Amino acid sequence: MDVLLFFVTAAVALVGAIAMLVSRNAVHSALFLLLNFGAMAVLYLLLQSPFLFTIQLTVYAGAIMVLFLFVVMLLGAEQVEDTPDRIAWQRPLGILLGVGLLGVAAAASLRGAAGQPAPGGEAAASFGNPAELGALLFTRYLLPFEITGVILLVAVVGVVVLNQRGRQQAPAKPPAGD
Amino acid sequence: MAYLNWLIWLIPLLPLLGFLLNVFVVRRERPAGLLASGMVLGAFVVAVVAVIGLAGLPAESRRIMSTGWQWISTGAFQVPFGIMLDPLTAVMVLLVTGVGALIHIYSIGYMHGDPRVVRYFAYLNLFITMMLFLVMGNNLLILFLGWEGVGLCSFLLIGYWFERRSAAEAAVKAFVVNRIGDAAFILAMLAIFASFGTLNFYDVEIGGVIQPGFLERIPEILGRTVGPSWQPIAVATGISFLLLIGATGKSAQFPLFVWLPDAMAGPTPVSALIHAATMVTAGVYMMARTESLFQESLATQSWVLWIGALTALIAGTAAVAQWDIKRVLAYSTVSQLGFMVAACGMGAYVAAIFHLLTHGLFKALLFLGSGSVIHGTHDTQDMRRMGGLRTAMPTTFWTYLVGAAALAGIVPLAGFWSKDEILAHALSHGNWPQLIILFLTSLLTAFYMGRQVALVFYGEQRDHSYHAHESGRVMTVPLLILAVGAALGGLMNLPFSIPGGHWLSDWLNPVLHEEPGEFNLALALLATAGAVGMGYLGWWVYTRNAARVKVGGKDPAYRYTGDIWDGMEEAWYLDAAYNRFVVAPFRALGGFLARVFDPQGIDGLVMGIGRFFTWVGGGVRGLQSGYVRTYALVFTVGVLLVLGFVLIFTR
Amino acid sequence: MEPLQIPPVNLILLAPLLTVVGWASALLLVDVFLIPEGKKKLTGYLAIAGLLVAGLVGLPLWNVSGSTFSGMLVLDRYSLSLTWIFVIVGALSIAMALDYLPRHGIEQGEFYPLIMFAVAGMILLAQGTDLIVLFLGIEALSITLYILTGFAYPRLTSEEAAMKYLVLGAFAAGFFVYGIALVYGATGTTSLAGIAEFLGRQTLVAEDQTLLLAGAGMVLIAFSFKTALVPFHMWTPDVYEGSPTPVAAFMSVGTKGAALAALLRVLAFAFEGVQAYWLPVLAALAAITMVVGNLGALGQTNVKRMLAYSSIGHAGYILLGIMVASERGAEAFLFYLLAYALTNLGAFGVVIALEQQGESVWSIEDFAGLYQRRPMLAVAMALFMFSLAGVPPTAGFMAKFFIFTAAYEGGLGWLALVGVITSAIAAYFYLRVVVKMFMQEPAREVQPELNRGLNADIIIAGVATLLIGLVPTPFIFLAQQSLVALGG
Amino acid sequence: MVPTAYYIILSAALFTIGVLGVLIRRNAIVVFMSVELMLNAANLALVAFARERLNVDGQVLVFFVITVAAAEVAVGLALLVAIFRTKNTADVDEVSTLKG
Amino acid sequence: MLGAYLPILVMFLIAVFIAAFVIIVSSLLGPRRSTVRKLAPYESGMEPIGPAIRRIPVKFYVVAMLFIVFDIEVVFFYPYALVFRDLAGPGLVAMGVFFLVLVVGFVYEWKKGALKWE
Repeated sequence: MDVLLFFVTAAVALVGAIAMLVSRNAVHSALFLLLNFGAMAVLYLLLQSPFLFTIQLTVYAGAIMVLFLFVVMLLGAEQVEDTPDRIAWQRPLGILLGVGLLGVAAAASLRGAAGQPAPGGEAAASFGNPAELGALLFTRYLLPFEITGVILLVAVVGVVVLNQRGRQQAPAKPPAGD
Repeated sequence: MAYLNWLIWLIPLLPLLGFLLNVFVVRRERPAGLLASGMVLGAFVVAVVAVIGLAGLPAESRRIMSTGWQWISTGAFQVPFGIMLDPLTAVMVLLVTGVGALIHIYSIGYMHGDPRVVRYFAYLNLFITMMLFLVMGNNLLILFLGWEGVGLCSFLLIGYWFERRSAAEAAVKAFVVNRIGDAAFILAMLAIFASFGTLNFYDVEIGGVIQPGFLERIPEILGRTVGPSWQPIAVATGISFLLLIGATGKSAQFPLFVWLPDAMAGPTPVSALIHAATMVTAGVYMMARTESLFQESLATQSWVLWIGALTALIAGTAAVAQWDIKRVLAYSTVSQLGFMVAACGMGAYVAAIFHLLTHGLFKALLFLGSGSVIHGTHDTQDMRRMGGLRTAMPTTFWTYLVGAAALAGIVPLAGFWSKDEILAHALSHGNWPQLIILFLTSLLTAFYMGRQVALVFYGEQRDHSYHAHESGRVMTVPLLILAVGAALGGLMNLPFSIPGGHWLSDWLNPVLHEEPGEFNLALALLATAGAVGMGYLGWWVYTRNAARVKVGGKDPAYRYTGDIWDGMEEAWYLDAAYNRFVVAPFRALGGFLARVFDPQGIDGLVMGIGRFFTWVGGGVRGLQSGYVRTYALVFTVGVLLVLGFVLIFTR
Repeated sequence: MEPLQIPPVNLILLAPLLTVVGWASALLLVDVFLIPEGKKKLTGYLAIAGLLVAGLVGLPLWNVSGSTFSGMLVLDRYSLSLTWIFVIVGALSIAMALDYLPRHGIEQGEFYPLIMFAVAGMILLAQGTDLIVLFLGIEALSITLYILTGFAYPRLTSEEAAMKYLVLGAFAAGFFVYGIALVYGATGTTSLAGIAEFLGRQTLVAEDQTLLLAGAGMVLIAFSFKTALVPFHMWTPDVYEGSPTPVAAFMSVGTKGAALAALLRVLAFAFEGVQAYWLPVLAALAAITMVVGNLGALGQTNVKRMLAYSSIGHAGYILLGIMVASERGAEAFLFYLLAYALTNLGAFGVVIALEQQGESVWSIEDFAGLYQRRPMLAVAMALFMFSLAGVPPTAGFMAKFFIFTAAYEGGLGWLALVGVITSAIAAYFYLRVVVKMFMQEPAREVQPELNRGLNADIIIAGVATLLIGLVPTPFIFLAQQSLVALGG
Repeated sequence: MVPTAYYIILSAALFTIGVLGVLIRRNAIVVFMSVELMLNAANLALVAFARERLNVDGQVLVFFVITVAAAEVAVGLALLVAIFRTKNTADVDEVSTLKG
Repeated sequence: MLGAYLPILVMFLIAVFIAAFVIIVSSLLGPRRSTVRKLAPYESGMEPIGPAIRRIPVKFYVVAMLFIVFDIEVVFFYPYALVFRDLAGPGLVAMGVFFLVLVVGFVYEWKKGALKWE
């Protein structure tokens, strides 16, 4: 049952990812990525991480991807790749490297994980429940938690700084030196 | 003699003060020249006082070490910022400050009216400072400080007239060639530190703690080897060979001498000071200072000997065929440096230093004399356009004659004694091939000096586009002083067993351990006869054939020697060979692979290599296409390599 | 469920960090509420004050050491010295920016708190002892730098630079996370001490080893990106050229230093047991970095790019100290970092002085004849160039000599050889600037601007460059002392 | 139970696809998406290892990674919008004036 | 253990099914006669003016992106809600610090006018 479910969701995830990669339309890419994230969420569930399942759906699927779609559609940046590729050699070389990377990564992880027993038997029912996660988050991982707050603060400042200035001071002169 | 401990600091610091004032305060020509000359003269006076004080000490304790502060202090790595005065340093300091002061004074006249003259004197002062650090440092690091410093000043001064393209090119060439030597020198320092744990020359006592000096610990490395087991290299050989490469660059030895003749693009007083009397002798000084290291490696010593002898011969022949009055002297300098290096290779360090000192005097004289000629003929350097100047500039002529005779080795002038000592050593050590080479070279020396004197001062003036005149007092007085030095300098180390005869040998004995060369009367007579004969021959050929010398024409000797003359004129095509065998392939490679070439490239070995590197750099930057995807691609290549390595490695 | 205990938190140990973060947050609000438009320099001064206070707060902690937050953060002398270096770098960069921003019409008060946040990220990298903390530190630093890089609106190159930096930075972050995942998979922990303990056990299964090494490799790659080691360096020249010059100065020394500092801790503590594996990798990276960085700088006519390539080359030299991973190496690393930071900040200061409003040329021609126009400025720049080239008696020479001897003694003689040769080549392009300044007539009219902040920066950097070169002993002593009680 | 290796291979594949997206796609937004995919792939590996070791730490790490990713996306898109407003393109190849 | 999430799965399936059903059925059953008027964008009866894709004022993006950031911050409150009793006082402090940083960002953007809709 589990294995079957795994293969189905894995297939969905892979298909979503590959479709994201090859879609010429950015909106389609975003939707396929959404599919991929959904499949990932299910995999988290399979791995006994219900909390991450929720987060994946709310944050990634619910917020980040929506933002992506929003930006793509409002900017009208669906199809920027209609112009001919200026560095055409990049694509075959990139694919070659990708294959190489996949080979290396798969070899490493296979060799690394092959000898492992199947996921550690039966876990306690409480494994991975949100409370346990929360407990860890506020004890052992308290410092990273607080740092995260600072990172988010910086992000807020960044968004405001990068997009507010046009309003206060219109560019006085055309960009120089380009 | 406690006062010496602080007194010797004044020697380098006075010119440094002059430099700083000239950079930051002085803005006008006259005070700049007076200040610069005054500071160097002051340093000379201090040096004299200090050396007299040093001479008052018993011979075995004639080494004043003075530490300013602990420069580096980290665990085992201790380097004091210290200078010293010992007999070897003393003679070098006297030469540098003495000749330096005269050249500063001379420059006041020579550089008069130059728009950037304040800067000129600042550079000159900085040069003197650095040269003094070079010879006074009590450890390799200070020596290196001076080494780099003089290189820098030389670079700035060669390119001083940067409006002239040749000057800028020559400066770059000198710089790049010297980098090769400098890199070897740094490696030698690393190796010395790794082998001995110190860079001090001698034991230094600082705060009651004695820091060891590597020159007194040579036996520690005897028998030690480095490198692969099938081809081990003795540590002593490795270190001394690296030092030799360093000296080869700085002292313009084969195969790195190509920069020195071009360096004549600088103002003539600079050529006299830096490229004849002082800086180029730094390599010889350094080898003499570390003689005990060199003495432990027979392999290196024979390299030193051969390099010196070959350089002497090649440069000597090249000097014969030059038309430019300064290039003759430049090749002659290379040749004489070859004598000194060869002497080092024979273990005759005192002879090397002796020749260094006398050469410093008479070569400075010759350069300043040629400067006076150039000055008096309105920037004429081609000897074909000169002739008959002895009546127009008598002082210059007579002093030049003294210098030329000294260089040619005419008894009893300075050059005779020092050169003869080197030859005598070659004879008594049984270095026959080198003896023959050096003897031939000394004959050539006499010949080309005779040729030069004839071309410049005898016959008729061949070009009347200028009105020759004698230079002013400020220039001729230094000439006269140097002429006296060139005439009497040999008295320092006469090969006779009279009281004070071996003065220099005795004086240097605490530092350089060498028996005075055996005076060989037959050799001396032969050499003198040869010098006189060849000098006369040179003079005779070119006064007799003066009418055949045409502006822009071939040399009269061309008739007899044919193409060989061309070879000599081009210094045996070494530059051309570099061009063909090193530069051209590099350039072909570069040209083949790079579409666009820097259009304002410069010919020559170094520029070719430089261009090759620039081309590689161009490749580096070509990949920098501006496309972020390409950057990610390169990144991924790196990832693959790293991970691939891990995978293969852990198989 | 038993009551949860939050591990004891020793705030003393993160006093400098807290000061920087707290001050920056407060300053952010002070800036928007209290400081009127046009007086934003005040924010800058306050930021400098904050950084200095953070440095002072660190002073009494010299003899304190310990770890807190469940061993995720340590305070030791090593991190404290680095904190000081970063604080100085931050303060000097702000000093340079004080005049730069208004002159180029891009002054916004946020600039200064952002620099402070970046400094906080760097301090975190120096103090962190857990891979996740290091990751967050790098990201805090990076995100701040993306913003700062794109600060020079409306200059398009600035936005371009930020874009490139962000894409590649996020790319590298992906590798970092994957590396952490693999290391976690192999060892079950992300704490450096935990990894070290895992490696210390005799029974290291081959499979775990592969996972661990692949993970370590990826973490190394991420650090290499931040440090700009070849071939992960490609962003550097473009980003430095595009970003506002004070930010480029800040990045060239700060980011690099922080990433290397963290790398040293990671390699020397967590992965000490597998040194045999990472040493050759790092050696190859160092060698190629030295070569490519210095060759890339040859022939550059854009001084900013030249300095960017030179910073790549210098990263290669610094790496030598890290690879030796001995006390001598770490000492040489700290010393080199200090010397390089001050020198490079000074050099960038001169570049800023010559940078004309509304231009993005940074041509070496602007240096032509500088000696005639501004002798002091020219002499200072010459000093910085000599220091970067490693000419005695400057700080750069001492630093190079240290690092090369450390490498030689540490059995990396061939790398020292590469270093000597490449620095011999490097002298060529550093000296070109000197040639321009002293041996050429001015090519075009450039009005150097020297204001208070810039003046202070150049003077401090110049004096320090000379001082460290002439009297390096106290600094070396400090570096030595920093390695006492280095915690993992 | 599904062996961990399966998850790891899946995650490696997804990671590679993400890398490829950065290498061959020109649309900056898609490039950002690809980076998100890389991070997600790493997350999957973390969770899988956490399950294997019965050690929740891995899941907590994912938490932080998601946060950082979100912050990065926010800044990245802000930058993208800014560039789009001045240059009217989202093609990363168009943003290539700095080079050499 | 997955059993607990079965309802969610069912709900998902139902949602997907309904969405798919509606689209498929309407495309199957609905008549397809395109007219100019039908192909024009629906603007509540107004005549469409200009292209559909226009420059959107930047504040849309700003708000959207700020939303992401705060969304994340809220996510951290879930686990806190589950354990805040066990954490007691120190936990409150920890969360308080986090919240304070968050508030700084909020106040900042408010004052900057990023939330103002003119």
